[in-house]
Amino acid sequence: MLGPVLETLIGGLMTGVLYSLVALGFVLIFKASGVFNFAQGAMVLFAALSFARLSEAMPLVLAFALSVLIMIALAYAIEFLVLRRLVNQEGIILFMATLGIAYFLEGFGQSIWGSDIYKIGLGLPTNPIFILESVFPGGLLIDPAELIAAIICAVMVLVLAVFFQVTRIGRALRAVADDHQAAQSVGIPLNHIWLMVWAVSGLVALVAGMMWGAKLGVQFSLSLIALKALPVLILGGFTSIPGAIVGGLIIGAGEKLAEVLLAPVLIRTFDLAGGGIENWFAYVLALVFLLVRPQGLFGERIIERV
Amino acid sequence: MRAPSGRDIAAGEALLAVENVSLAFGGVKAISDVSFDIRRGEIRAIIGPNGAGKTSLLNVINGFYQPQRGRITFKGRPRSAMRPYEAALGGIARTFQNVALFKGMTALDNIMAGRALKMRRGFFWQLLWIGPALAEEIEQRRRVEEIIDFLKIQHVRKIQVGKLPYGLQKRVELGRALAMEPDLLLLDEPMAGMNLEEKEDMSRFILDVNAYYGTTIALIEHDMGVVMDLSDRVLVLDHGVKIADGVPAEVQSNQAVIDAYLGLSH
Amino acid sequence: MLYREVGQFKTSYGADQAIFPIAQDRWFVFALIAFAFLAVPLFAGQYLYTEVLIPVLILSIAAIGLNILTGYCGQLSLGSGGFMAVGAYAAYNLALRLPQTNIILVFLFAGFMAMLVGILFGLPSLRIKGFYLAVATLAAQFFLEWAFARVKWFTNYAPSGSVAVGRIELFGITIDTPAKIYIFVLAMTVVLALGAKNLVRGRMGRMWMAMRDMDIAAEIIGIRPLHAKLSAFAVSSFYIGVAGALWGFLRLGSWEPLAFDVNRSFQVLFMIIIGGLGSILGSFLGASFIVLLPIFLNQLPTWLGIAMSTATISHIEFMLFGAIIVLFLIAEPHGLARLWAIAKEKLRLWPFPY
Amino acid sequence: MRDNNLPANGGKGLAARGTGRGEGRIAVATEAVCADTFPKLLMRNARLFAGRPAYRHKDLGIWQVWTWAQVLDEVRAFSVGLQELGLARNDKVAIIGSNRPRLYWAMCAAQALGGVPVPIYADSVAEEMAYILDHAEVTIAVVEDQEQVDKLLSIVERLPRLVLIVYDEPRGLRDYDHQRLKWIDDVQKVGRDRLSAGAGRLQRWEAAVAAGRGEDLAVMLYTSGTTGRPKGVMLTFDNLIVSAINGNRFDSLGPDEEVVAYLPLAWVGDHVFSYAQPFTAGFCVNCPESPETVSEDRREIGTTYAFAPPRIYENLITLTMVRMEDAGRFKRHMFHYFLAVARRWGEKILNREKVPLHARLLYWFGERLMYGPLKNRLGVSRIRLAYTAGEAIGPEIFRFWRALGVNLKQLYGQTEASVYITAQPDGEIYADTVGRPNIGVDIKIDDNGEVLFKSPGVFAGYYKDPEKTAETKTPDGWVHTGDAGLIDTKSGHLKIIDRAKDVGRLNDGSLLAPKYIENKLKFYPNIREAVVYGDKRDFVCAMLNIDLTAVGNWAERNNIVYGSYQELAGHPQVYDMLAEHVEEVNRSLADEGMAGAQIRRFLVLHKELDADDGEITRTQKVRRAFVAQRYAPLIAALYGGAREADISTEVTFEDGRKGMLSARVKIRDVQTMPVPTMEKAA
Repeated sequence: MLGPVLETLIGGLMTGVLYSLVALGFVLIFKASGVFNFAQGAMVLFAALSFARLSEAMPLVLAFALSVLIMIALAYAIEFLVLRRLVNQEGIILFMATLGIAYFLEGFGQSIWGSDIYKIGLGLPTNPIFILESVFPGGLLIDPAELIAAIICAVMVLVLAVFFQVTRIGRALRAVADDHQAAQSVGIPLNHIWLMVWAVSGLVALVAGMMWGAKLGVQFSLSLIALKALPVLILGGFTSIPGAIVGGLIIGAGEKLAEVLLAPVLIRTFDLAGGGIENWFAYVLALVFLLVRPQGLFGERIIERV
Repeated sequence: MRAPSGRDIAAGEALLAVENVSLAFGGVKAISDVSFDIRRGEIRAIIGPNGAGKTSLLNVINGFYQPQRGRITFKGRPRSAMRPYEAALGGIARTFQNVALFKGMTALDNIMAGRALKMRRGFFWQLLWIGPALAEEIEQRRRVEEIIDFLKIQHVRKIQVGKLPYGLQKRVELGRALAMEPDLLLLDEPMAGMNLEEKEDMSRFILDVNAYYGTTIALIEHDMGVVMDLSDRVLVLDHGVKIADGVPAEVQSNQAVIDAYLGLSH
Repeated sequence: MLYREVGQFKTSYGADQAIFPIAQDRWFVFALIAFAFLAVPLFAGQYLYTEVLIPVLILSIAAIGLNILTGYCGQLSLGSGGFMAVGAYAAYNLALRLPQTNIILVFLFAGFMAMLVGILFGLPSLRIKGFYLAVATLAAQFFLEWAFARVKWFTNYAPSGSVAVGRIELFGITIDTPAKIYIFVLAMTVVLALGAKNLVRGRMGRMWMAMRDMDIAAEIIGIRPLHAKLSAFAVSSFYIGVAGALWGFLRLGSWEPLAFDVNRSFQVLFMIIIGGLGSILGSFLGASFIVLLPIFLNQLPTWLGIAMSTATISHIEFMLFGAIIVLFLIAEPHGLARLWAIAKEKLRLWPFPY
Repeated sequence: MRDNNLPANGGKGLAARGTGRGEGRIAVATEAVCADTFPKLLMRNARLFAGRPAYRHKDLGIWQVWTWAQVLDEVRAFSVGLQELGLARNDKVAIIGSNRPRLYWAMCAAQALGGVPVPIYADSVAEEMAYILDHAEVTIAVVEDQEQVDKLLSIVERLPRLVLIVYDEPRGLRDYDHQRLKWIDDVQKVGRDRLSAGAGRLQRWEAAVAAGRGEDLAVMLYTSGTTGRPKGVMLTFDNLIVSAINGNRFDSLGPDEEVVAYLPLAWVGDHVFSYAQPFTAGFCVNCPESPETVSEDRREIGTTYAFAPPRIYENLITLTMVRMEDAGRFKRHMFHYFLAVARRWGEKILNREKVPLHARLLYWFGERLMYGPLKNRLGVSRIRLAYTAGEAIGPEIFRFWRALGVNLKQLYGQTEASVYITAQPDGEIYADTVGRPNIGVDIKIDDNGEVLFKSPGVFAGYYKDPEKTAETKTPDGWVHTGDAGLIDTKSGHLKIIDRAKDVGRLNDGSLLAPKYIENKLKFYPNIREAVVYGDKRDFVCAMLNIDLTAVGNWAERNNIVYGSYQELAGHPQVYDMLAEHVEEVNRSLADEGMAGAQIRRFLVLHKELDADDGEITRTQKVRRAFVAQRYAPLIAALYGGAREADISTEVTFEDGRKGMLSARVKIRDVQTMPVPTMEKAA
């Protein structure tokens, strides 16, 4: 019993790393501009589509480089066409704007890149690895592609964390996150910062998209899967990079475990036509969590001033 | 400027008594061991330099902040922790330093909203807009119109408050507070950012509210001239500590107050 | 310039607080309703009924519901699809298990059940705001979608997972032709819209708007957040639930949970963004816009003589929706209703500019 | 349709004679004569028009309505209450405040007991009030609110006769000493209690009403005049009621009219149009919510019969023009195009003249697209009849309104005549005449050009001033108007040129009618006020006031920055603009054969002429001599040829404080048209 559970746990954690990566994109943007970017999922889809189609025609490296350029251009377009024109609007308006952006990107991505299911071949090893064969009979199965993806993601997360802690831009970004006006008054150009974070989160989306795409194929549902980052954020707190990472792992592991452990119980109790509780488990977990600790695991407590 | 009838405030009963109240945020002390009372029918000014804890004190009185220590007695009953709407229910109304109106609504609707407490008719009557609900709307509208008349804001009644000049917004906010028919009205810098003429108008309104509706008023104000003209008694805070309390003339000549205002204290 | 208001004076508060205090507006609305009931059936064909009028009306009800919650009370919700599903399945089950129930009661029951679920999922709104609440309602959406797909009782153990409704009858008249459905839906819409208008212009509406505009100040004047927010969730979900039942019964006839997926939630949200947050009229305008745009897009290539695949059209639709949403939020965050109001104000002020 | 050439030989007999239009109206007229006082008219109206609205007051957000029957009830209670509190026959009752139903009722309540209402301008300062209250021997004052009560209390020591102050608006007065202060509600309560105590009280009151006679004194109206202390013009019931009935007949006014009462109660115009005429004709008086909302309220009600001094019509045009300047290009073009159409054809159509079909069509479109909506915005679309009076109106302004299809007519009247002297009958409208004698009025022109009249409305005399009375009223009943006029040979209408004493001659003998020139200047929206001098001088000079709204708007569009009225008034570009206006006026004077009276030099005053400083009257007439004296240094400079001059004047602020205002005012020379030698010789 413990073996399969552990296996599920490991698989879940690996998926969780991907969630973390998408959530990281959210956090970056939220920290820097207070925008809750609902389009992050669509960006993942768009990036993955770009990369998948480009890689059909050119070497992977070139495809990657081009995709990076595309994501930067996209960030620029969003900043220039949308965000700049919505400065000083309420958060909820900005949120709905990103919803619009999400729709646009989904339509746009599919019209230029096509709407079939595309494969991304990163040339990762496919032979399953078995570990801890001494402890469990038959050992634990680990998909090496997932493992590599998880490692890439983990590296990415680390790089970003360091980037924001150490570099000048990172510091500027944190200043902006603390206080827009103050940051502006000490000469930090807001527009550049925003462009910057949108570009970075575009890159994050690209990496996430490549990993997901390699695993599941690139298709429309990718943007929905990316929505899973929302409960991750709630768990981790909207402004915390470590929160995004830990939250992603908890959600990833939690929903896989729930599917394995909870679903059969539910099916038996309520006479269900199958499990599939992964679809909502993360959200409901986040919801319950919200009621207990609204600011998330690592979020800052908001004191309301009167 | 006070009405000549001369109620004897000094002998009045205390409407609200604050005893040894302390409030801190994290480690920062906002109010330390402050005691004072507000007597029924008086205009009570609370003054002090910036950061003296005046607004925090109002927030404690109307339930925004729960003091860590101390006791508050309102209308003779000691009060435990409560939410602001419970304070409203008990008869405490409030205006804010920065106008806190409902920007998307008209002046009329803002003041009507102030009568939420007085309206009881059930959901289904409202759905149908007939019978008791309609009668209630009309009755409350009449009361609100009296307030509009009182504050002379007839000409802006159906304008969205966001579009009104600042002085008028403050007046609408006062109207909304009045609509609650409070026993105790807390005004947080009702004249901040006003020109001389608007200040005079507002002073007149405050005196009229006190005289006409008999409302007890506690107000925070920076303009010493206004404070001296309006108030029956003045409470002076500095860094969360009470440094003086008394009739305007006393307070004005109090050395600690003079020092605090000149920045010499501590 | 159409408005000539000289001589329209009010001698009672009742008249002053009427829904349409200006006589010209009143006549226009009466004329429009009369036209919808009497004139439309004279010329409308099946396509107009089933593809345009009926969807617009039903989705208007849903949009009114969401507008009450989001537009009036300021609580963002992405769970409309789920609440519509609650309405649809509640109605299905009541009609299935108590076949003699009057169809009006069935729809009211649908609304009522949605209301209960709405209140349940509205509880988090007491502690959280804004996007946090959006995620909470998204939880409702995914959970409900899942529940109707998996819990067999809801679908009466239908092996395909899809449900179908039988004959719908009201006072002995079978509502089967598009024209009858249209009249029925129209009547429901008029009644519900009137009710919503009454609510939002009265005490409840002011309470909701106060909560939306400044929750702290609302509390100061004695409005209980619990009361204000949950009542908004309740009323909103009721409307959305009724809309869901109508959608299932009178638009689809048979459906799967997919009919009420998250895209339905977005669709309704887009309606109120484009139509106008905090406006009953906007709910209608938004619903019309969202229903008509795809129809228009589908026809456009034919008119222009361009061959275009349906997939392409659907992608263009996505892009257009997205672009229009952003455009509206930038140019006119209050949507079509505000444009309408501005036009009306201009007509009232004509020839003066202010 | 109607006989416009009624014999002008006045008297009650004529007023009672029907003219053959509807029986109902004759009945009303006849009965009105039986009811020869306002209280009697009220009782008649309460019978005849019981359920019809008599008064509306926008109060607490809606129009509160009283029917004639209700008004009788209110007035009766008020009246009995006043009697209980000591009002006796011939007591004078001051009425001070804005247009509120209860202040009108106070007049009637006093009249019912033989008391005489004395309305006083509500914006008078305490000093002015003290004089009138003392002179009129007022015993009771009915006032609007705390503001007026405070004013009265500040002077009450000097007024031993004033025993009671009654107020309408209780706000702020609760804590006042109520020994001789009463709220109207309380007075009425006293009245109601007495009335319900026994039927005898009602009969006694009705007997008191019945005891009133037409020849009794009805009201005393103090006219501010252009010089000296105000004089109390005594008008009898006969004066007012017969004049009002004749006026009603002249313009076929019936019980369906709607008027908005917004002019000062103390002005005879308001007294006749918002009191005497509604009482005689039975129509409804609408009182606005506050001074700021008058135009809004006017639009809501939709006045059918209006009466206003030219300034009001002028302001509405200025407002229209200023707003249209801000409109989009298309709309602006459309406006100007249709305005041109209206100017060309509108008056002709209104006068029922023959006009070509295409003009009718264009005008029809204009009505749909422009005039109709415009009139709707200005609240005048239901106007059947509008009078301008009190002063001459600029011909352009007059034509503008008529071109839009508003039946604006001119009227010439005086307090001493109970308003009506002459008026323009429908279909005989000219911009430069004031019409024919009203029903019952005779006029003649004196040798020195002064207009004299005789009518049923001729006042009884100036209160306590037989000397002045004799000066004004000849033994055979003719009254000097003090205005110079002539009968226009073409139309047979009276034409007023100026105040008789103001008409002067330049040193070269050219005739100078200053007001005529001033009105020409004031037609320009940029010019708010103008004062012209030249009598016994070598040439004509003008002092102007700019209109802050119009010029301010212009300045904004032209990026001209200014900090104050004074700065804007002295701006060189403003001077340039005004110089153009003055030259245009000169050109038109030359065209009209008054080339000798062209303006050679002008200046723009550094402050607005103000009633508080005594420079204009409360009815907005310029006190020319006073202004000349006050600004003597400027006039000296104008005639002395200086380029600029210093002036320092005392001003009164709104709260009554006084201060000094000094400025250096520039003077501009203007081009004049050559004076034809022929003209000079003549």
